[in-house]
Amino acid sequence: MSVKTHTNRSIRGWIAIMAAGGLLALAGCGIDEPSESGDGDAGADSSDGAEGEDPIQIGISLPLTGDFSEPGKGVQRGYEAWASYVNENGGLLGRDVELTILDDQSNADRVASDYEKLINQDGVDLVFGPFSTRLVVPAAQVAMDYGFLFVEPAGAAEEVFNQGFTNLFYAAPAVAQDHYNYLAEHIEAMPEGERPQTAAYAAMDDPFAQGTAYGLKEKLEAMGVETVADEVYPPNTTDFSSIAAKIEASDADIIVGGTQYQDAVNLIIALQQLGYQPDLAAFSTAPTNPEFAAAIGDKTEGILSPTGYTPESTYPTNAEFVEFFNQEHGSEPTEDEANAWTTGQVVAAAVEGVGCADPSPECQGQLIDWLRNNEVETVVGPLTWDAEGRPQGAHLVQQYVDGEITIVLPDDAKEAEFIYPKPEW
Amino acid sequence: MSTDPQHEIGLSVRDLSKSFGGVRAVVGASVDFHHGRINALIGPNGSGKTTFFNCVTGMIRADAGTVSYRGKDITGKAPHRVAHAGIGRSFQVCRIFPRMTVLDNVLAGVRPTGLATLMGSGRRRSDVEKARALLARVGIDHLENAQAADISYGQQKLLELAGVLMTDPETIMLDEPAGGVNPALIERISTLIVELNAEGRTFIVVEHNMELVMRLSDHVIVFDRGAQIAAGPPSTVQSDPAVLEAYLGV
Amino acid sequence: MRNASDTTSTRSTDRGDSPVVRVIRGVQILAVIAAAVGVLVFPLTGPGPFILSVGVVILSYACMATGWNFVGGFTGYISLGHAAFTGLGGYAVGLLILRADVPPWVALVLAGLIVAALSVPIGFASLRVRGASFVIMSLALVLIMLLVFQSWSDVTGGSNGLRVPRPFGPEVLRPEQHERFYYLHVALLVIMLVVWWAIDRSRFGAGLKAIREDEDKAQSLGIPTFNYKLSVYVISAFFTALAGGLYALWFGFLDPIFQFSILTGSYMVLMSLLGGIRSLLGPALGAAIVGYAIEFFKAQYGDTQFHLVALGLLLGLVVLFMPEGILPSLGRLVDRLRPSATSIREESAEDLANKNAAAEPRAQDPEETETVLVDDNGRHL
Amino acid sequence: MDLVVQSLVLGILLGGLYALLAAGLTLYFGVMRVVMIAHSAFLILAAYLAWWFTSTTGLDPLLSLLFTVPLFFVTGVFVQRVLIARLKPATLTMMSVLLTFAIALMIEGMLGFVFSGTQRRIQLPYSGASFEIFGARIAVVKLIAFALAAVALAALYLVLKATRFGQSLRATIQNSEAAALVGIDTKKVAGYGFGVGLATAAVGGTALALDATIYPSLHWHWIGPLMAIIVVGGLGSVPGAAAAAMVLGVSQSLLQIPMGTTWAQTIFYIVLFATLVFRPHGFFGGRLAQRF
Repeated sequence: MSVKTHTNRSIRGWIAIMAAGGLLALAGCGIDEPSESGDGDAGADSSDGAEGEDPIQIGISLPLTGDFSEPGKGVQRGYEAWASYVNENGGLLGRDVELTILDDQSNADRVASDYEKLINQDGVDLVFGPFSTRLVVPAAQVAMDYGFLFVEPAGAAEEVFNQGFTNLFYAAPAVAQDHYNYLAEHIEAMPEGERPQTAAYAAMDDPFAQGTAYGLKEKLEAMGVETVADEVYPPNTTDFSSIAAKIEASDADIIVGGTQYQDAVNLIIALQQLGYQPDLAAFSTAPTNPEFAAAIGDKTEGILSPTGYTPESTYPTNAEFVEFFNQEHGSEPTEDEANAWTTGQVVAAAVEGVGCADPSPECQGQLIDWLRNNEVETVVGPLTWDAEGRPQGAHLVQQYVDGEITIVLPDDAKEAEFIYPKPEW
Repeated sequence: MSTDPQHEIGLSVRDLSKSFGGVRAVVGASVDFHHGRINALIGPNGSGKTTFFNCVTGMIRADAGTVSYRGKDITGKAPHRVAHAGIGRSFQVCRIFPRMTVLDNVLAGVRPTGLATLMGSGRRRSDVEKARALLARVGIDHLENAQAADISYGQQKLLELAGVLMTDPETIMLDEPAGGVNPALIERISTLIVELNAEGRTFIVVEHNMELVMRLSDHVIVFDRGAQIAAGPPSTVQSDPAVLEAYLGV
Repeated sequence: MRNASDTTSTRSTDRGDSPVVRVIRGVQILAVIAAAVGVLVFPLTGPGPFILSVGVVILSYACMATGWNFVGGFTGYISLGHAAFTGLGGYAVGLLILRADVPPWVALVLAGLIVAALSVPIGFASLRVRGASFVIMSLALVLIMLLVFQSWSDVTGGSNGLRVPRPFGPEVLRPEQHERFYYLHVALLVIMLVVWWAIDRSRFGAGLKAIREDEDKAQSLGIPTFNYKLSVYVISAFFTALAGGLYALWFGFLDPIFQFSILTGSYMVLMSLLGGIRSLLGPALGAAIVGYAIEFFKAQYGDTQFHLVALGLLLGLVVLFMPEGILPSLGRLVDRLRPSATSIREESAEDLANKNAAAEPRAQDPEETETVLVDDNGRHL
Repeated sequence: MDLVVQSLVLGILLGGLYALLAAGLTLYFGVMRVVMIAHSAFLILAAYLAWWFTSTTGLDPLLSLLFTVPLFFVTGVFVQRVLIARLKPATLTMMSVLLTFAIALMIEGMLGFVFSGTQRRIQLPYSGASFEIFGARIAVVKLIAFALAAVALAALYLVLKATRFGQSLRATIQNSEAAALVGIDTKKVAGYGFGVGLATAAVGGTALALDATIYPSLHWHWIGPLMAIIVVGGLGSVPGAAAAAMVLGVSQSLLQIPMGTTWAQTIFYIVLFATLVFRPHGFFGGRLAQRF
């Protein structure tokens, strides 16, 4: 009878759901778990105060899964390397540092909730920033509401700085639109006849990626380089053939890509497929990736990229960083890792300068004030900030020369001569 | 085409056509149904009766042709407009609201008269009383709180009829009222049809049970290949050579 | 009141309350009262700003799911794209405040109305089709909104996002803000529940439920199904937009990829289905469970993609084994305990046997019956 | 002018892949009235398997078809027989959407779990190679992908038209009750139909992997256009879906010239809405589309 099957079904259903529910109930207090360890409210060194001092708790949320997970993991490696370096070298204010890293799943709602949790539930003493512009703004809001200093390694777009955040500092040499400053100066200095006449731009619809390409576009247009193609594509684009076709058809002298990683690879391959040969090809981020050369079939010669960091740089602390990172990971640090390390250095400098590391508004306020007024020596060079947190430096420009990515601009830092026009790919 | 002159025409269909892809289900059918009588629509399997039904009641949009009811054009009107015009219908495979109670099934046929009644209670006392009376009439009032899905198929057929009656239709179109039910229930349904007809309701019945058709109906329309091939009183139609040919394929 | 089309009240009055029934009803009422008191008192128990913010998120889920359930529950049209309405609501609030200087609370109500107006043509297009096509339309709606809001950056801020100003002054600190928004969400939820309840018991609701059960049949009974569907769709869009707008005011930042996310829309479906789409409190209960589960899965499997697998698994289990949801399934379990309920069916079977000699198998294959009867015809003629 | 020809060619190449994938979706819908949201998730799964195959063995990704196609066929039969068949017929369409949606989430999650969120791309020695024809440049990988899709579509067509199984399948699609009456085991046929549909995802995934980056959440990117295609094509009509795929693929490609990438994508949804408003049964659909 049908009645019977109905009830049977519903009983079976209940068993299935109960089983799933059991999973939940099993470790029922999953959410609040960390609260036990970080009970100490308002950052007072409460629990085992007798011998020595508690480690300094630093809270971080990073996109370890989801769309931003790749760079997110790089930033994680940088943070962790910095923490173990500090702990091996006597700690901060004589205290060890301890990182609490949460995964925000590349989701803005989660990143805000994570900082909410780190500050209130886990009672961290300091916070470091997350990755990606899209996540920095909501995170910075939470930090500001609780009066926390917010130094971040990855929010380079202009939009981060014009939101009125008073607690935010970007721990890298330059904001996105200034990444190509040296290149723009170099092109401007070219003799009239050699200068490129037309330019094509392709940028991912992402504040950072667009920022880099349009920063250069503005400067090139000002010096009379005509824009003949300007393509913006959504972050999930995988088929670049049509964009490449438009760029190829425009026959622009130079191509500037506001890219992250895979989009640059795809775009370059699509351009190669169409036989487009520009005199100059500049892409943000991607070319510095160690896998880049293989990904585009080793036809890298002459490709340009701005970078905020190079392992070869001669800034005082850099040699130590590269050596330490090499020991830990067996490879040289990349820009993401260096920016994370820089974030650590910046906050550490403020903490040492002020002499406090606790969540009280007084201490955090002092830290913020200290950074406003001081220069910090980092692996990406000495950093200072304007009132909105923009760093006041510039990015180096690298180029693939003889199959190696080397610094070609500015002149006083260059390791090889700038190649123009670029060889065929 | 023989029409009984002493009877007023209720539902009148002219040149109705409908095809699905390449299949022509109804081909220029022109049919008149007598008002106040029990009309039967018969025909071999696949002769387009159900499609004809669906076109008339607006469930399917016809390709061509006109439908009028008591002088009013209802061609291409949406099913609820056809219902408002006074035509209620049942379905070939009986359709009820399975996860509602028997009583709620009948109450679903109550027509709100304005915004106030629209947001008013779905169980107004007078409606509930009327619904219970209808359930009693078809003989399933003892089941009013059962889920419709849980009652037997025969009971569902009765419930469907009660639901249609709740809308107070002048004309009731039944698609195989005796299909898939046992002889005792067929008996009950045919008694109900006769009683309701006596109260002034017109019936248009698609039915395969010839014994029932001949016993029940006043006027029989025979369909074949999507059009009417004969019409008239049961006795006349029964001996029509065209009908025999259509059914027996001779 | 728990189960939309259950007729608990008449059943009991007609049959006389058995003690079991009375106990069950008492437990039900107590449970609802306890839950309501629990929700209201929760912020006063000093949960701390983080747990309170989780509370706001869960209430926001409850609002969205309940808003979704105006369409899903009454008409059975499963929309995977209601995130379009939360997103539109959020953006409408943000843009009204930023670009037109409308006071925040006025902007919220206006946003609801604007989205409701927008939902008329959207509903007009998507409600013309049923079943699968409707679901496809709803998915397409989110995707198209994502594209539009991402590309139309002059107005929407595009991928840079849009910061929504605080409705409260700077003197209202973040924890207090959480508390205020907690109660605002409670208020919105209560309003939605009252409206849902009012529709549920009305003739309008009866018509909608008839549509859910069998749309053709409902229409043949004279119910103007399209108008009914469109009306409730607009109501649903209105409330869903209010939920999205309120969340935007709290959260303060809008980004197209998070606002117009297919995942958000599917969470609404999961919550409602889990709790029971035919129940008043089902979606809210589902939101509480799923909201908790999301936090739990993240805490447990945070840095892997496993939380997606868990969500998928949960949804799959619910669809396969409990498509009616928790509350109706509970209701069925209760029915089994209730002696009077079983007796209805036994009685009916007996009755039928007495009156009609024998009951035949239900729901036969239409084609089969027809074919069999053709032979009969031949013989009869 | 050059650009138009170029875009036209690119559009046709893209349309081929769309057509193959839409054919698979149409099969599911035909045999079971199921809208398979997980189709594109399986597509990405197949692409990952091709990538994984190539990066571990160093062999050409096309060889991965030898095991992905049978694997997907069996999986398809399994999904239909064990999962979809459990759903109640009354709510099958809606619930199957949710069920396959859940499957899609699980696949995405598992891909992220196993292969991480890193974007992957197969590195082929000939990935940048191309040749010129009629003033348009055609990339070798794109042509291979198109050929793969075309061969698979042709094979599918032959199976449907010329084999006994194809006959039963078409009969089931036309009218499953009638098919059952003439002695076709419709349950079995539905299972196999699902298997064949999923096998198209295996072929499509491999074709996709040749010339695109893949990452776990990529399937969302494909769902929208594919859904638009099958609605416009009239749910249930394989040639209709293929034709709609071609038309939309080419229009998308051509519209990118004046409108840019993002706005060109909206073409799918605009056409989808327009179709539903003005022609709810699609442009190529037969009677199948009637009820939906």
